[in-house]
Amino acid sequence: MNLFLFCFDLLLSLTLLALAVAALSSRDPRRGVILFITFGLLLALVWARLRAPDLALTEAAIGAGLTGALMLGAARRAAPRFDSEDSR
Amino acid sequence: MNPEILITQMLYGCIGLALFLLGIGSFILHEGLWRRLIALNVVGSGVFHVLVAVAYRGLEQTPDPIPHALVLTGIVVAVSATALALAFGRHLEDQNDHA
Amino acid sequence: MRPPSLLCLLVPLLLLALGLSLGWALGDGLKGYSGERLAEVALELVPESGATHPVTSVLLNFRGYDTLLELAVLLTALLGIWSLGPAAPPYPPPGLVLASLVGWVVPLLIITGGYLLWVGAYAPGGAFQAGAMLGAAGVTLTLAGHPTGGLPAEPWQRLLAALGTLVFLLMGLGLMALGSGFLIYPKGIAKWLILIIEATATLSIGVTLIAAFLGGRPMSLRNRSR
Amino acid sequence: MLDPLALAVAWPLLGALSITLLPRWAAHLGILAAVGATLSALGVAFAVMDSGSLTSELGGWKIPLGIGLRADGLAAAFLAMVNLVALGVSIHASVYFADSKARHHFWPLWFLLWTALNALWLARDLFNLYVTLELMGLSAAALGALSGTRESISANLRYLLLGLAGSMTYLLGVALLYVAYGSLDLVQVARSLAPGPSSAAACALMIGGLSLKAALFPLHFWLPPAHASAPAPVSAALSALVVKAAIYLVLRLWLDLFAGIANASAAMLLGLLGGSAVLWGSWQALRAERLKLLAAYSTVAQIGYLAMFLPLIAAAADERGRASLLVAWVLLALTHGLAKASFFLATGLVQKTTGHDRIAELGGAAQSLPAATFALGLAGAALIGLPPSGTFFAKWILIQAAIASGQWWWVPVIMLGTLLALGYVFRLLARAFTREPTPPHFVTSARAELSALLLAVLAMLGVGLAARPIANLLGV
Repeated sequence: MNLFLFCFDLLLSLTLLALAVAALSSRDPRRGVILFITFGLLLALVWARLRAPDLALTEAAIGAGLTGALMLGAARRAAPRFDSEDSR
Repeated sequence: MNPEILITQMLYGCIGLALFLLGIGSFILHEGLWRRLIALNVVGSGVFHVLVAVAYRGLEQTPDPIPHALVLTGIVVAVSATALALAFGRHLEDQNDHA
Repeated sequence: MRPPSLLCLLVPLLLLALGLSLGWALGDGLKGYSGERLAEVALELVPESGATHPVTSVLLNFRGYDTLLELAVLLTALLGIWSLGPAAPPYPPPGLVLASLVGWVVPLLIITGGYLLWVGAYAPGGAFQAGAMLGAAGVTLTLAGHPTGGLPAEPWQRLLAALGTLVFLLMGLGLMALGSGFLIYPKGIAKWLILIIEATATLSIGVTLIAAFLGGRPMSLRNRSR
Repeated sequence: MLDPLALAVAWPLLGALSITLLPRWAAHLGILAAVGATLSALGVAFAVMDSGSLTSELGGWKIPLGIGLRADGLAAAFLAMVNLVALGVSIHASVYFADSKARHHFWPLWFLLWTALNALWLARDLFNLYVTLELMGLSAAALGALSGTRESISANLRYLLLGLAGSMTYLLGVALLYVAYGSLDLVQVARSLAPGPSSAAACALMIGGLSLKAALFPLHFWLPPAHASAPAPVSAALSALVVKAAIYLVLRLWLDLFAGIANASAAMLLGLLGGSAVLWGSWQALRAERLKLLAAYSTVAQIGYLAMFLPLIAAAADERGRASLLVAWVLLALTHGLAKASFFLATGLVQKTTGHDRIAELGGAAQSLPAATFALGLAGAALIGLPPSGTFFAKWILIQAAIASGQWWWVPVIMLGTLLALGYVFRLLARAFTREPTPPHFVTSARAELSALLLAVLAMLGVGLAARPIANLLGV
């Protein structure tokens, strides 16, 4: 079996998991959202590898891009709130 | 079935399951709209990832188009729900500010 | 407020147990199946569907009803957002560099959207990807300080947002009235019907995504109701 | 070829779209679409009564490639009830929202919810069910937040998020089934379902996700605040129809899809949760200080009764016992749907006239709001299960089945639940009937009162008297 491909798969998967954990455990909204967007982009890459280019495109544009933009737009408002909560 | 394909499906499928569970855990344990929405989106990505993984049938063969269509539908539904939830959140914040 | 520590310990343990059993279940499912795969049936019938790209065939023909309801979900989200109140204040106008960048990026995104819509019939692409590109163009405009992200006045927004679902539904009903059956495309014109549905769905998806990003009812309605 | 099943979904969707395009005509178009949708749904129900189950393959592709719709007796009975209630709610809403800012927003969202409900009863494709669940969840949350108060927005945000978690869990179960059986069609998967880890895991995920949406104890915590803070017509729809849709799916999957693997101990677990829901919900309803909160907790209890049937159905000795339990289940669910809708609509009238819904200050309501109080009383009697309501027959069959199968411990639970229900309904009526010098408001709006009253009468008399036709419809 193709060992090289398997190692590549394993590496991709572990990075994906690590990004998810980082996004989920971040306490700062902006950081969390940016990590989530990165996660979404990597997920799109993985789906391209799994021969799903349609999904990769959609995930990059909607799953990561638009969802991320929506969340960042809201994070812009929530960030000062968060900072003041943090300093308290 | 080709064992190589099975291993790939299994690897990515399990990663999808792990994403689902991580998201659910974070959804239960963390508070705040932020973290819950990120958690739900990770949950969704996990489920979609399982579907993409099982649709894979080797590099040479055309993958199963049905799970792909389901995932496309799911992604659009997920972004709709996220947008609605964020609008709810924004109006709660506005009301807090006015109060 | 921090959740109680018992929960912090218990939840991961439970999830781990659940994960192991789910992994087992997935492995069992992947190995165990020995019947005819739906994939084979679908791929075989793709030529009859009016599109040559399998995913497009499934989305707009085999499982078109799902897509119809999904467009309704998108519309629901938008109407829900509008019901909550007016849009957020616009972003501040951008600097010179960003403004000229926007002038490049927006047309590029729209052209990409049109391209994706067209190739969707035979290659990766289609209404969702194209709609996402339109959405991205509008989001870029909004971020650059455009108050409505390039969207027209409210009645037009309503029309554009509902258009995809409306055309899809009316086509289904019309085919039923003509004796063909709900969403049953006659073989010869299936290709064109799918293209019409995709084009209108692209517009609706794009407009809905932009309007959702704006986050509230268009300003015009608020002014009028005052 | 006219497809009545597709028409039942298309009508309300067409209504939603036309109102979206022409918001000025919302109320007129709304009534038109409501009548059309109700007629098309009743048409389906009568067709099923005449000629048995209907199936249609949408898009002309054979199941499992295409998506199937199906109306059997169970689906037809619910479709008829849901559309009658929805028609009543629409008529009531045309008065309730007549001069409110929310009217532009209510109508299109309401018809989207209606679309989701009709699509859900008719669906037989597991993924299609996911889409209808999401359509239902999103439109229900948006409608619930229409009152615009802080309370309602935060309660419905929580409902939205939990609903999403529930439907995602359901979807993972569907994915596992697709992996193992290569189909999304409920009937086909059920035919090839074999005991094993993947079917068990799928069962747990799907039933679990739906229980969250159905507010089955202890996952009910989101329901009371969400239903108590919504505008009254919306509360009626949420409590009577939306929650019912989720518990209907639990039963549907349990009996149709997972019949081969659903074992007695799992059924017992769901039954025990149901029993706890009955006791906890009724107790909380008795303690509630506001009318809408009382009604919402009573819904938690009623969902509990519906879950309590599962272990008894599993233990039923023969096919006849099973069938009569199924009829009882439907009677209970239909009566609750009608009665709870009427209860909430009447509450809305009380709230509109008096400006509040605090039970302690309801004194004199019977004098000032005779029609609404009468509707509350009738709906309350149907909720308790006084004869000849459907609840009475349902509880009777339930108790008989519990004794026959040796599961005697359900009997005290039912008794206690009924006593508590008597308590909370009479506490409310006693308040309403006290003589107090209140300014009289006779008929506030005939249209609004009539829909509440008619639904209450249907709940109290209609379902019980129609028990025979309903049993015929279910093929017993």
